[in-house]
Amino acid sequence: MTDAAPPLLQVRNLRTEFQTDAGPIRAVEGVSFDMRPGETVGIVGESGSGKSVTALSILRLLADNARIAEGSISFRGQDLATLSEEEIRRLRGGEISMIFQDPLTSLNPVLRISRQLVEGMLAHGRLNQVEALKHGIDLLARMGINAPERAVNGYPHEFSGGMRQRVMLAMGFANNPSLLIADEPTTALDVTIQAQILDLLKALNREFGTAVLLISHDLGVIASVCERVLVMYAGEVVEEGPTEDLLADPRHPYTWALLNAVPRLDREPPADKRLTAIEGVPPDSSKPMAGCRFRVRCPFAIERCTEHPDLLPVAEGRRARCWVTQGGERLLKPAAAAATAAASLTEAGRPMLELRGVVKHYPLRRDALFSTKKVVRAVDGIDLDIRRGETVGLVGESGSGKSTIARLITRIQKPTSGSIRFGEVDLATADRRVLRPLRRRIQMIFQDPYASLNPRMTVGQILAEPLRFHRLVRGEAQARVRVGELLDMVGLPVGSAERYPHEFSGGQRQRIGTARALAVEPELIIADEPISALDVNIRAQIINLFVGLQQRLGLTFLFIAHDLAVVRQVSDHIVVLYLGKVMEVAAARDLFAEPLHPYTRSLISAAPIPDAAVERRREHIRLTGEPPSPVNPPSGCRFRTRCPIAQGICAEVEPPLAELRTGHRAACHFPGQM
Amino acid sequence: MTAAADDAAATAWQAGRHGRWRRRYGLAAFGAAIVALWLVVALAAPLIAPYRFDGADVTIRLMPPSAEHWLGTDALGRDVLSRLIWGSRISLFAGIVVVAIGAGLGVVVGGIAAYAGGKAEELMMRVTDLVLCFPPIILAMAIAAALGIGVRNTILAMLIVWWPKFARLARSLVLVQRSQEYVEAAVVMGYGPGRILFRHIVPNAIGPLVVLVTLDVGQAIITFAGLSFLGLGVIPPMPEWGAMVSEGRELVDQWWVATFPGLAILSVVVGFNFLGDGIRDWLDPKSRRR
Amino acid sequence: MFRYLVMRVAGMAVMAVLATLVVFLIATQVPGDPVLAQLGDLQASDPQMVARYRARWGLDRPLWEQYWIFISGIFHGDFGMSISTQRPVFDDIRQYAPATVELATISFLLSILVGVPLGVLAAVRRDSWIDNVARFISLAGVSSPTFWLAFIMLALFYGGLQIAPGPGRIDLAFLPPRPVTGLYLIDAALAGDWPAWRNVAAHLILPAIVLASGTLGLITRTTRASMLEAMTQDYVRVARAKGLTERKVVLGHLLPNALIPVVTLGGLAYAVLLTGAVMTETIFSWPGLGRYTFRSAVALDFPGIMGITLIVAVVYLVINLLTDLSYALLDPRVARERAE
Amino acid sequence: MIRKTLIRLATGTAIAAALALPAHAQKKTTLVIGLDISDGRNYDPARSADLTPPLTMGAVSDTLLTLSTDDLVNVKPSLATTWTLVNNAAAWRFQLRPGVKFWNGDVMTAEDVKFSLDRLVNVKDQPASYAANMGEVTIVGPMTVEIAMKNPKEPLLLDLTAPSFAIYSAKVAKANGAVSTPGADQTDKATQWLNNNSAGTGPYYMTGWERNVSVTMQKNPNYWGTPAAFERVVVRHIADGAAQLLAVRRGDVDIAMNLSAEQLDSLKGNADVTVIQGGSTDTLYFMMTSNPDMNATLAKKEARQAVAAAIDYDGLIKGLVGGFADRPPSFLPAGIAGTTLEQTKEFGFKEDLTKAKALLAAAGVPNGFEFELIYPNAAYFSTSYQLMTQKIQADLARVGIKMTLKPMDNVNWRAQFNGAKSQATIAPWNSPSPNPYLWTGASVQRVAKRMGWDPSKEINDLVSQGAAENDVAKQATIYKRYQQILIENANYATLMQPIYRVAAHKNVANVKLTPNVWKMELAQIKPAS
Repeated sequence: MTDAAPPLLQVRNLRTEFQTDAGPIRAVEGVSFDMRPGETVGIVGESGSGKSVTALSILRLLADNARIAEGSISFRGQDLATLSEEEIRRLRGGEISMIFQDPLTSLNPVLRISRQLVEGMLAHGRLNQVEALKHGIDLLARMGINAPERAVNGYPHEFSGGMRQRVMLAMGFANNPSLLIADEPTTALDVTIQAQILDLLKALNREFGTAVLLISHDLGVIASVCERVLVMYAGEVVEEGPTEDLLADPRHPYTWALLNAVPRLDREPPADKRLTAIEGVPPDSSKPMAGCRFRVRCPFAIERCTEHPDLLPVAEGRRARCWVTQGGERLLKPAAAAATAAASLTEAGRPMLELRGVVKHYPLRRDALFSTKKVVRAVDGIDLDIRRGETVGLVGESGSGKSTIARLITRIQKPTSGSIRFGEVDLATADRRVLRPLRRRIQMIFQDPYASLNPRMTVGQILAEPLRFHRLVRGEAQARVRVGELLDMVGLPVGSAERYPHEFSGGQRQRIGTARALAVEPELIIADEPISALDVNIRAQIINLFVGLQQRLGLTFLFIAHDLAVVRQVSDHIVVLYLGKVMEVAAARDLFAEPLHPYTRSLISAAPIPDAAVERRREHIRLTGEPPSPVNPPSGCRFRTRCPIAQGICAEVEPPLAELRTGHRAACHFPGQM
Repeated sequence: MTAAADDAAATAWQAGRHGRWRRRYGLAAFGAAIVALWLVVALAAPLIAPYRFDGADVTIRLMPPSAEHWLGTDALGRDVLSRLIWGSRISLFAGIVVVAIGAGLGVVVGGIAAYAGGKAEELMMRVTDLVLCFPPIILAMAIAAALGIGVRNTILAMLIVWWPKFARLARSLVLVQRSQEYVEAAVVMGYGPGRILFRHIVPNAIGPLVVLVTLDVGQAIITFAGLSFLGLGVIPPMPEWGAMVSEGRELVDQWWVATFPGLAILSVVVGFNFLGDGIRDWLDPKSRRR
Repeated sequence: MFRYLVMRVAGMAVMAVLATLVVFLIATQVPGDPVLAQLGDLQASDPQMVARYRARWGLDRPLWEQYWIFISGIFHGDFGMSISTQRPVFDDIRQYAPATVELATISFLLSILVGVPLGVLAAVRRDSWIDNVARFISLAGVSSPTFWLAFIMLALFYGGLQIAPGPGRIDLAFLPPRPVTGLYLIDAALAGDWPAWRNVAAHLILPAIVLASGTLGLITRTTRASMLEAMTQDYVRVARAKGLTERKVVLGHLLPNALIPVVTLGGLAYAVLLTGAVMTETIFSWPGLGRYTFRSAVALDFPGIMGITLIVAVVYLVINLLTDLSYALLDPRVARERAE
Repeated sequence: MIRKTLIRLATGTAIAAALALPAHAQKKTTLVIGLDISDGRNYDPARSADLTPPLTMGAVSDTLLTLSTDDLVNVKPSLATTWTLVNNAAAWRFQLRPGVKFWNGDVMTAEDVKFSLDRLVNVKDQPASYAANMGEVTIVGPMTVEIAMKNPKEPLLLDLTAPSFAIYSAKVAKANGAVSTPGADQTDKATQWLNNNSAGTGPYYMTGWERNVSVTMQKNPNYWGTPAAFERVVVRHIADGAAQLLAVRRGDVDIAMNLSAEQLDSLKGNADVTVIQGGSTDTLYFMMTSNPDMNATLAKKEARQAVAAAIDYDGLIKGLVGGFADRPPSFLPAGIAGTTLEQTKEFGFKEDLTKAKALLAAAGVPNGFEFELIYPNAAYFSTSYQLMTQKIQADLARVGIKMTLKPMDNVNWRAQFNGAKSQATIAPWNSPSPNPYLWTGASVQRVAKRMGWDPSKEINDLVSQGAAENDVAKQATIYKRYQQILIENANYATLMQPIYRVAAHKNVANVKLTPNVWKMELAQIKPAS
């Protein structure tokens, strides 16, 4: 860390604005930072914090209605903000390249990989067609794509998300850039694939000496890659410092809140299952506010916070935009979990819900009369018990069948075979008449807070409709009272009833969805990835809401998520799914104490932890390859194709889900041997 | 995070630019004004038409536009302006009725088919396929010719041709909505299919439909006028714009006979197009960019 | 893929036959008598003459038999005799089709060659004058009734300014080229008769513009919209981030994607142009299928109507199929779905 | 005779002109006629019953007898030079013109006459109806034929002037599939050939017909009369009147045949184009039913008379067809069998609203009544049924009669009209030849039936007497009485007898129209000097 090395990139006082109907929005305001050659820098923040706009501003790839209003972006001494279109074009994909969040949409679907790979090289005129193709193939090989000679002739849709992100990386490195900007490069990927890509990114950084600017909302991702991190909030950098120091000892309350809102895999969750959440949402960037922008949500706010703080040094190599820590103060760890946490409410005896051999196959549309009928084996024989009062966590990557299970239990879809016993009724075969009274008792909270509420109904109507439909209230007045109660229960003002869903933020909508589920006083709530679309702080708020409701109302939860840490935080029991099958079932504590299935171990290992020190120390198991297609699952053990310890038998005999410890089952021929 | 990604860019990008917004709405208002004007003209025809639309006075036939006859007179000496004013009734009526009933029928059939799925859906798709494998104007022409001349018969013929596209649209709209989570939420609540379809899906699917309906009124007016032009639309002496163009199409020197009814069609169709685009923008902020 | 094609073609055949059945049922339920319309006043009152005429077209047979005769004729390439023209329907269609094909093809090319670039330019230079021109053209195109536009064009450019040739396919001063394809442009070129070729081309301009007006508007509009849609896609930003020139971004990345919906529309538009030229043909005295269809329809000429129906349905279905196939060419995702 | 004289005169002038201007490089050799020929389904004399083919058929072939433009009563010699009644006045014997050659050079004989006429009868297509009175055709000598009459009391000679009775080469026709013997309706295959060729003796011969495109003719080098003035004749199909107008203005066509009154008026003052007019035997009728089941009020004679008295005939003719039509008193056109326009003034219908109201009162409906009129949705003459019926509708409204209109396609209209299912209609009439019986017979028989009218014995007798009467003056008296009875019954009100007008470019001269079915004397037209 010699200051002598001239900075590669020097951003000074950057302000980027958007013209909108509602007037200009300052998406980025006064951002300044430096990057040295070969350095890895992370920018972390929630949606709307301005982190992506900052990244886009560097290459001037902003939308038509956005402009860099102020500041300079100096790259090797050139101010990018004032370059001509042609000059900046030559830099793009040359000295500076960029990869984006969604590898599914970032590749042009109608062009061959070869063309997309080569055109960037040709545009910079360093190579001819033949050389470029050869270089491209080499790059693909370097990025870990098998048979790159064949792959270049393919189309994007023939590749999985992880593979496409590797292709994107190959494109990014095509011209040996000195700076790679990666905007949420792993957000759309499964955790095991994310780990692969992050490893690749690190390796590339080392190998080519390319500086990496990594944009992410996930402190864990940043922690595993970056040397230095910038935390952004409401368009401003609020804290900056070496990753390790910053994560260990945040000096801005917002960083502090971010860190504490995330459940950590390396720590036992508190008994009350609660997370430290700060209330509220980030300010509306179209209405600039005076003073510290985090003030209203800040648990540490002091009087001086009505003055706008500058980003000032707080320690060696660290700066923070906060009056509280200005004198070098540290922010306290949150109070330890209250000891009042109720013990598990789980009842002994027969489970409330029993899935036995549940199968769901989706037929694929036949394209010819005589072609064989193909099916997607979304759920392929699953047993699952849920006891009254407990929370069962269902975890798995995309394609594992976890959402399908939710839709089978709620009978949005009918299982192909198997039984789903609820009370005395088999939901799998029940007809509509039988189901109807049961509907009230099983409710669901959906993943997408934008799609799960009818946009044409007011919140009041959304909540009152089930009340009336199930005759839970008499008359308008009673309905209104009950709607008020429900809103209060999920922490929304009573006035919300008159408003439409689009007037609410994502977290608030998820509260509305929760209130709707609660309206009919259900016993079991299926929550299908209820927080995956939300920002970190909001996630914590919603998890706390669920936990509180469960304890107050004695609810039973089936909590579905792809994030192990979150599942661990809330669940009593955890079920690990892979490709339509259960891999492992155990009490949450046991599962993490001794994961028996290699897949479980890999999952735990792949999830990044927002603590650079821990990240460095802990063991990393990297799964190779991608999950196979559920149309054509592997024989024997489904995991064997990616399993580091697979043997011959795994391809022949499907391992049963055996109880290996008390209450701890795993489907593996070699449990615990990894 | 995924849905809300991309920071402020997403919202800001979608919001578009200020000037465009105002201009777009200006056009919509202009369209609405044209349509409203014609609607008023149609409703108030008896009050504002300076002369009768029927009768015949061959002594003043084919007079060019003048102070007495602003748009001249036709081959029977009838005032073109008055016939234009009265003709708006038929044109607007036919256009609106065809689209309204066609869309209503299409929505019911398409909506139910999409929601019911299976055999019912298959049957509907095949029937619409069958109708759609004819060019609309030719099929309407054949049916209208078969049914006989008259406004009612021509509207009926157009309806037969018209409903399938709405059925298809309604079907696809319902299919899109059906996989939305709020519909799944309604299923989980135990609501019946009728309630889900009409209380939840239809209100959400209605937007694009309203747009298409508005844009389509213009096309229906053109088609009806076309059939009238071919002699299938109205029974004389009732004036209709297409028939009026037809009456004047041989009269190159008496250009006013054919030109003004054509301009009337043009203006009302432009009006509906602007209005439809305006409604689209209003319903779907994303399309403001387009 | 092959299997898919076979299935599609079989399905098409069934649809086409069903279409003729529908038309047959409609046409036979009408009160008019096609034979009486063909006979003079004197002859129409002669029961023997009427009976002879009815027998000549098999109209004295039961409905199902009439339909069966038609269907079995088709398999022998015989579309029956037209009642109103009194000659084989197939000959009629063969005579009228080239005129329509020529006009429709020129209109189609006009729509595509003007509409697509215009739409692209309008999208790329949004809110510029070219965007306004594109919008004006598409609005005027979809809003003007063809029959009226034809009248205005003819009155203005032929009658008034006298800069365009009049109705018909070729000037009276020229002999139509020796028929090889029936398409005058090609026939004249084959014959090397360039003055005639120029004349034929000049004759095509007005009707082609009139006929193309609607589709041109639609294609411009669709291209513009799908270009704007494509512009919002991530891969466009990626392409820019690679340092591609704007020209390469537009032509190499945006256009291939934006053309996909245009191809669907284009296919449909061509089908509409081929079959929907009634009004244009009427006003421009264009001896094409549209007018033949109209005359057959109003004369209740069953064999004519059904022959036309069959042809039209087949054209529609074939164009649909071709559209789908070219769709697969343009969009590799579709191709794979089919191939699997 | 007059015709031939004219031809000679015309040709003479043409030759003189050609001689006078030897340097005139672009001597006009092609005559182009703009005409809507979409109605033509074939050009076979034994099969064609359409309106426009006679123009061509008349130019490419001759008949035994013909008519001049101004005399529709007395036949003139053509291929036959003399004709006499033989066999107890039951047959006509014709002496053929010697030395007449078909265009291919073969000499015409009695053989060809018999073949052509036999084929007309035995093909049994529509024109066979025109030969209803033609009996056996017998070859008496190489240049002499006899034609028997089925009913000697009915006339035959006038029928023979129609183009259906054209004489063509038996040899050529047979070579191309023609059959003249009984059973020809099944075995004859010559139509296809005759559609594109001709085998006649006319001034031109046919070289092709492309449906809805054109008919082409070439000069007959072996014509027996004055040779044709053009090398080529092209009948161009131009459906649209407006297009024809523009084409004739520009000289693209020499003669435009289908112009509306307005279009013709627009040619006033145009030095390049002249408008030529000529009478016709076509008529247009307004018909009302006597059948009380169809319309109880209309079934009353007074009601029908009231309608007839309320129509503004002059307005119709002056207003809608530019005054280019006459109005005969009743069913017979002026010029046929002594019918004159003076008779209309004398005893025909007149517009008289007072009388109409009185008649309505007499019919028991002083405030008017309602009836429905059907009409085909088509053009007529220079106007359309649609316009005329709307005009009449407005006329009748003046006396409180409400006439509702029911437009329909020609197909439906025919079915309704022929099936006696109309209360009232407006219908055109034209005859293949000026034989008065073609009108009178129909008026009391099939047309009367359609209007639910049961004619009295008196009028039936008058029709028979008229047909048998050979004395022109006596015949005229009979027919006058016949027309008066028709008028009294008021089932038919003749609206007009069109005077056709065509526009001719100054390129051509001597354009003449004729009331005969061939409409225009094509052979007489010559290039302008």
